[in-house]
Amino acid sequence: MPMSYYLILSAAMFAIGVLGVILRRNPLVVFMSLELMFNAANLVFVAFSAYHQILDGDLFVFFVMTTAAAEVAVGLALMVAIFRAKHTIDLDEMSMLKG
Amino acid sequence: MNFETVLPLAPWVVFFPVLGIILNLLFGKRLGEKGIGVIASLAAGLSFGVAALLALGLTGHPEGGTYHLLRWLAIGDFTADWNFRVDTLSVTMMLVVAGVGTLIHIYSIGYMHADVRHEGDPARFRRFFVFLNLFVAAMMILVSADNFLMLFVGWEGVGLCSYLLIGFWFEKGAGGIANAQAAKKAFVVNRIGDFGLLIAIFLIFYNFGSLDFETVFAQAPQVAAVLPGVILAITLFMLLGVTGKSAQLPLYVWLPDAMAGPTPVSALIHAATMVTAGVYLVARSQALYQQIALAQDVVMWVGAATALFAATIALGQYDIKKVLAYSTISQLGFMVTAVGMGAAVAGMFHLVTHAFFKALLFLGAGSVILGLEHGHEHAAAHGSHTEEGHHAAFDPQDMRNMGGLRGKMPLTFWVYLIGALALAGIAPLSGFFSKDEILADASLHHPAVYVVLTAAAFLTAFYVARQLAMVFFGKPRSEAAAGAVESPPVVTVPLVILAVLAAVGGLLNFPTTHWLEKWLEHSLYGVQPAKFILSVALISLAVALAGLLVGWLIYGRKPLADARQPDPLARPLNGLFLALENKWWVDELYQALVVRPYLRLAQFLAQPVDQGVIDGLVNGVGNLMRATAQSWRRIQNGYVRSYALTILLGVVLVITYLVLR
Amino acid sequence: MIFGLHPLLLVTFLPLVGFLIILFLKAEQKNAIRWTALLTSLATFGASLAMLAQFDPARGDLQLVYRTSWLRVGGISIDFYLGVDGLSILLVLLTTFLTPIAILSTWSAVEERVKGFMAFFLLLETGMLGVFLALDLVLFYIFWEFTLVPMYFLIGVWGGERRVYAAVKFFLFTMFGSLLMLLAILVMGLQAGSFAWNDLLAQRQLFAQTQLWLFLAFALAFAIKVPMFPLHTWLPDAHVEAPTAGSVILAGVLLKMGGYGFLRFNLPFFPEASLQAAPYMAVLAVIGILYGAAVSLMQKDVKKLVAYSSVSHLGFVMLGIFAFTQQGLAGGVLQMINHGLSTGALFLIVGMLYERRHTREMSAYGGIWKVMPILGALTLIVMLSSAGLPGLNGFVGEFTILLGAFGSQVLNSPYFAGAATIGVILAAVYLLVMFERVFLGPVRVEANLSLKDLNAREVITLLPVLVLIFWIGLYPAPFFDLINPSVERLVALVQSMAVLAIH
Amino acid sequence: MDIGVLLVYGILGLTVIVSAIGLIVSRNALYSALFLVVNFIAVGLLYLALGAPFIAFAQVTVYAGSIMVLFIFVIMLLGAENLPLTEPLRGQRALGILLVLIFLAEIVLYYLLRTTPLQAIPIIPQTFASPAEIGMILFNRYLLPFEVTAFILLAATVGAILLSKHEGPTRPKPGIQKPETPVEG
Repeated sequence: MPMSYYLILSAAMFAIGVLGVILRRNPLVVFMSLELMFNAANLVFVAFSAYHQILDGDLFVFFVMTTAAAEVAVGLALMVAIFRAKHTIDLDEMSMLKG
Repeated sequence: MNFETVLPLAPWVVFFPVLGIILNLLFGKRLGEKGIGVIASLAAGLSFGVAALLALGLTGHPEGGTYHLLRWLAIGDFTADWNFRVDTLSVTMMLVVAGVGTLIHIYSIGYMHADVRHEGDPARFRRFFVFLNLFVAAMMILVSADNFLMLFVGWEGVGLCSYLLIGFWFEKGAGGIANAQAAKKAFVVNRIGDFGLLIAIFLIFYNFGSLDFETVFAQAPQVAAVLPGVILAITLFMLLGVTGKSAQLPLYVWLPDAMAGPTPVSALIHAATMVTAGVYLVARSQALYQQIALAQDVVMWVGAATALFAATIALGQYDIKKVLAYSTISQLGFMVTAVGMGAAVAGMFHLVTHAFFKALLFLGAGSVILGLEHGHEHAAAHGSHTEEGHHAAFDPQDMRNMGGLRGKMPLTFWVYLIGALALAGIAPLSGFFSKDEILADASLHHPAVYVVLTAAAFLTAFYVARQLAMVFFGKPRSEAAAGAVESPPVVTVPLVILAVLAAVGGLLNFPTTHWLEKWLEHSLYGVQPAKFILSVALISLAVALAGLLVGWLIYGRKPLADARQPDPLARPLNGLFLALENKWWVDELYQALVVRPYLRLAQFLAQPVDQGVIDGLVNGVGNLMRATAQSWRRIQNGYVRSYALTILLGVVLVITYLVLR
Repeated sequence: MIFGLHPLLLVTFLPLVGFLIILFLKAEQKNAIRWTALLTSLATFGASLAMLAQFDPARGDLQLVYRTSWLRVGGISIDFYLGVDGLSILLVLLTTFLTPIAILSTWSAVEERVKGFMAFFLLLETGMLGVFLALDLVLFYIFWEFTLVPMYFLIGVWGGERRVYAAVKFFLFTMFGSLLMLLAILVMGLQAGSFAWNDLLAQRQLFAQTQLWLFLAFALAFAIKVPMFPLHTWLPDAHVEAPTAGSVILAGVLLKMGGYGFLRFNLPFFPEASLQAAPYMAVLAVIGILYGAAVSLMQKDVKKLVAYSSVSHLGFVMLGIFAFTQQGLAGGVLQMINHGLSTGALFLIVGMLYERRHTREMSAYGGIWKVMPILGALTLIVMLSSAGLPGLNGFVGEFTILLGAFGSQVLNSPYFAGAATIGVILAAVYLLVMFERVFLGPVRVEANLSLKDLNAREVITLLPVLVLIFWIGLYPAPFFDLINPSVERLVALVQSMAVLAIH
Repeated sequence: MDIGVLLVYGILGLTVIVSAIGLIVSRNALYSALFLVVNFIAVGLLYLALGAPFIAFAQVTVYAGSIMVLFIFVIMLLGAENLPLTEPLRGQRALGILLVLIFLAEIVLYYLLRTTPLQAIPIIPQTFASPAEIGMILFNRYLLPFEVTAFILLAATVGAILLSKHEGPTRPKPGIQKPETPVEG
């Protein structure tokens, strides 16, 4: 398979993830979109790892995954805490830190 | 007496009074009034002793000499030392200062004993003598200085003492603050004069390369030949200092107010010694003044104008000390005229005799005031009901409250009479000879000045007669005057001594012997032998007698009936007398022309300019930052998606750069 | 060497030892803290006297130099480089002299958070000494900025009502100026490859082209500190809000850092630019003299009055410096000392009054001399010293400055000095008005009737200052002996430049 | 290349894109979560094809398994709130889409203009990226990052527990007390 396919696929996935972050007001969906972006990056890592026959790319994916897991855990906990305080999870309602 | 052996004593004219200050500060509280007075008087007396020894030394060595005490300042090519100059001129001044000073110290023991109790703060007795000794020390520095800078030290030092002593009863006077304000006025007006003197000193240094008298005066002719304008500037700036210290037009205004000080102060500082410092300075600097005729003319005319102007004001005053104050200004005008004409010996002669008779007059006035205060307290203590309403308002210095004191205070009357006649210029009292010498010189070279001075002499005799009549003749116009008693011996003895001096002081430069002239010609520049002109002498005597007679006719023949009766001259002279009474409104003029504009300017600078413009600019910068931040903070709208979009924008821009690179 | 330590190191860092000891004391042990601070500062004063004993006044160059490599950044060595000469030695002594006095004045005035106060105070002392002794520009800059921090807290925590405003204004204003100076320092250091004072001096030809800009960058920082008109408005606010001891040090020492900066850096590094700028600086100085005098007359707050009088007095210093004559420069240095003494003492006096009556409004006083004769007499002397009465220290400084400025070849006009001399009159006006309003007249306010006169501690606080006031006034020769050789060198340097500039 | 293989890859790629789009357009967060599971599995299959079995399984178990369970759990907890579709931020939608398109275009451009052309991925040996091999590298060369990751996970666990813990009655925070006005003088 040509490398470029993977790269284009990854780019598309990443772009869709960005769109999700920018356009969705549900923080859960935003988190999912973030995961999408992580996945896009991971795909490139794995692809290049195979391309160059070097394992380091795979290992980076491993680290990204654990970090993403940590991020999701904290992020979701935050959501729960915020929901308790504000009784909504609309991102646009969380704008108290404005100048 | 060998001059070389006495010369090292010279600094002691300063050290003794300083020692007196230190002793009184350390032990005065324990010693009590007697001890304080003795220490202070002894300090002044020892100073006089040193001066006398120096004078004896000078008899065999009239050129004098300089005693180097300490290097004071040395920066680059500028040096100034604590050098004491001992020559006939400075020693004459020392003798006058310490001599009259000692007498006044002794007099003050009695006067202040009563005064501090009258004013209600006996603890201030010591302070008075500390200040008085300080004055003697400063005055000695002034007259014994060998360079202009040291002279300036004394010059401002005596100004300080004047300030302190005018404001001695700083919580008294009209509104409780008038004395303090008078003191401030004296200091500030003197500072204006000192400004002139400072500029003169700078000019001297840069054109002569030194401030030492010897060096400067020796070069004066050469410098004058090359740079006459510089010498003119020096002399005129110096004149500004002289008008400040010696109370000449236009800076005389502080001296009448200075009468707020205790009477011995008025006698010592504001009549006999300090105010003559200006005359001394011009006499000392004759070498500069005689280079430029214009400078001399200016000095002369300032003096003459002051002599006449102050004499007119003296006519309209009711305060016994104010009359004497204006008389002092007027007499200082005579002296300044003299030194301005180059008749420095005559000026110095008048300075000395004036010190005698004016100190006498002031101390006599003090004795009168003491008597009145005593009478007033006596009357108040014995429950006189008629005066109850005026109790606080009673002014023991107002001549309208006096009258008939001749009988109550005979000794004071007689000595006062001697002083007054000497002031009026009645032969053979001292004032006649010294004033005549000035008039004679003026008649020879400056007829216009002569006329002015003669007019002033007439007025002098006139107000002397007025004062004598109002104070001592007629019948008492207040209960205080009726109850007045003669002062104690500690007050009267110095009066008698001064009366003798005032009577015979003319011998100093008696027309045939000219002792003073021969004595001073060793240290004064360009002394010309004084001439005795009989016609001038007779005219001046006649004028004086006429003045006394006219004064007697108006005030003495028909004395004032009571304290509220207007002055006999008030009606015939009408507006003119009002002007005299109000001192030609000069104070008001200065207030309007100088003081108030400056205050307004200061207020303008303090409020709109400093707080408004300058600080406003500073705070404006701060506010600008705040406003900018205020508008930029909208960017931080709090929407996380917005921030994400911005991040994306950043990413796009970065990649754009990477693509297009 | 003192106790095996270089004297300058000892002087600079002795206060830090006290600072460390205080850190280990409990906040409640107020007296122990006070005594530690006082004894430390006295020991520092002693050390500075030992330094003076090793100083050779006949030499005009840098002495007791201590230099060791400190940092290397990008191949340029930043040295820990200390030294002293005639320009700085008196200022060092003034610092070590005033600090114990200021600490003594806080004995009963500061009751809250004594620990923090004393700790900051000793830190401040190290900072100030460092400024006067540092000869490496980076080190100098570090000390320079370092003094801001303790002072900021002294004003901001122990100050009056508007202390935060004043502290922030003080901090930002001075910071603003010094940042440009930092830029200039970096430019010079990178160009010359060294930050050491004498290296830069030796290579000052390198900056011949840019020197006007560098001069301005340095001058801005120093002029704000001095403060020169119109950069002075932080001063009244800072003074009014600062606690007494803070005001004493602020007026006594911190302002002198500005004047010292001009002498140490601007004149020798950029002589041509200095000569070029001299008339303008002199104009500002003269305006400052007259303006400060006029504005202070109108103040109702004693501290503000004294603060504006500082603007006037330091105008004299600047005039002296930019006269470029020996008299002017030496007088300028001495006048800095004089101002530190007399204005410091005035602030002490205001503090003593404030401690008793808790107001600085002059209308609340009047007739104080009657109830507090000792304070009245001492104030009189201090006031007269500030007004420049001959025989007291102020006159010696002012006279030499005016004399120097009057005949200055650089200013080339006697009108500068002439106008400045008017300031002598105006000084008498505002000081006498102050004295009259506070000390003279009748006692108008009942609360003033029961005021207690100074106690022994307060007299001891003022006495050393008074001794110096008389000493400098009557016999300033020893002080000028210390100053003169260095000033001579400086004048010679600038004059050689002036000659070059003409040809 | 074999058309069948290409077809498989095509379907996988398409699944990835479609599920991603589905994720962001579903109004219901639960649907989004399910789309995400599909996406993860499809990507995991691609990993397998790229010769990274360990990563593929990790992807399925960690992501599609545990993380998604977490997501769904939270969705259930908070209620799958349906937010209105209106866009309150002006220009957000248009600008967002525009920028994303530019971004994509730029990536492609960059790939075309600025990189050396890449070849096809070579045949991957069987032993490559075996779990054993990954383990060896992970615990040798990447030991420190591994430990750091462990620490991050621990911190995240603690943080998550703290954040989601129900706070009791609010205690006064130990803050700075207002200073008394110091005596000045």
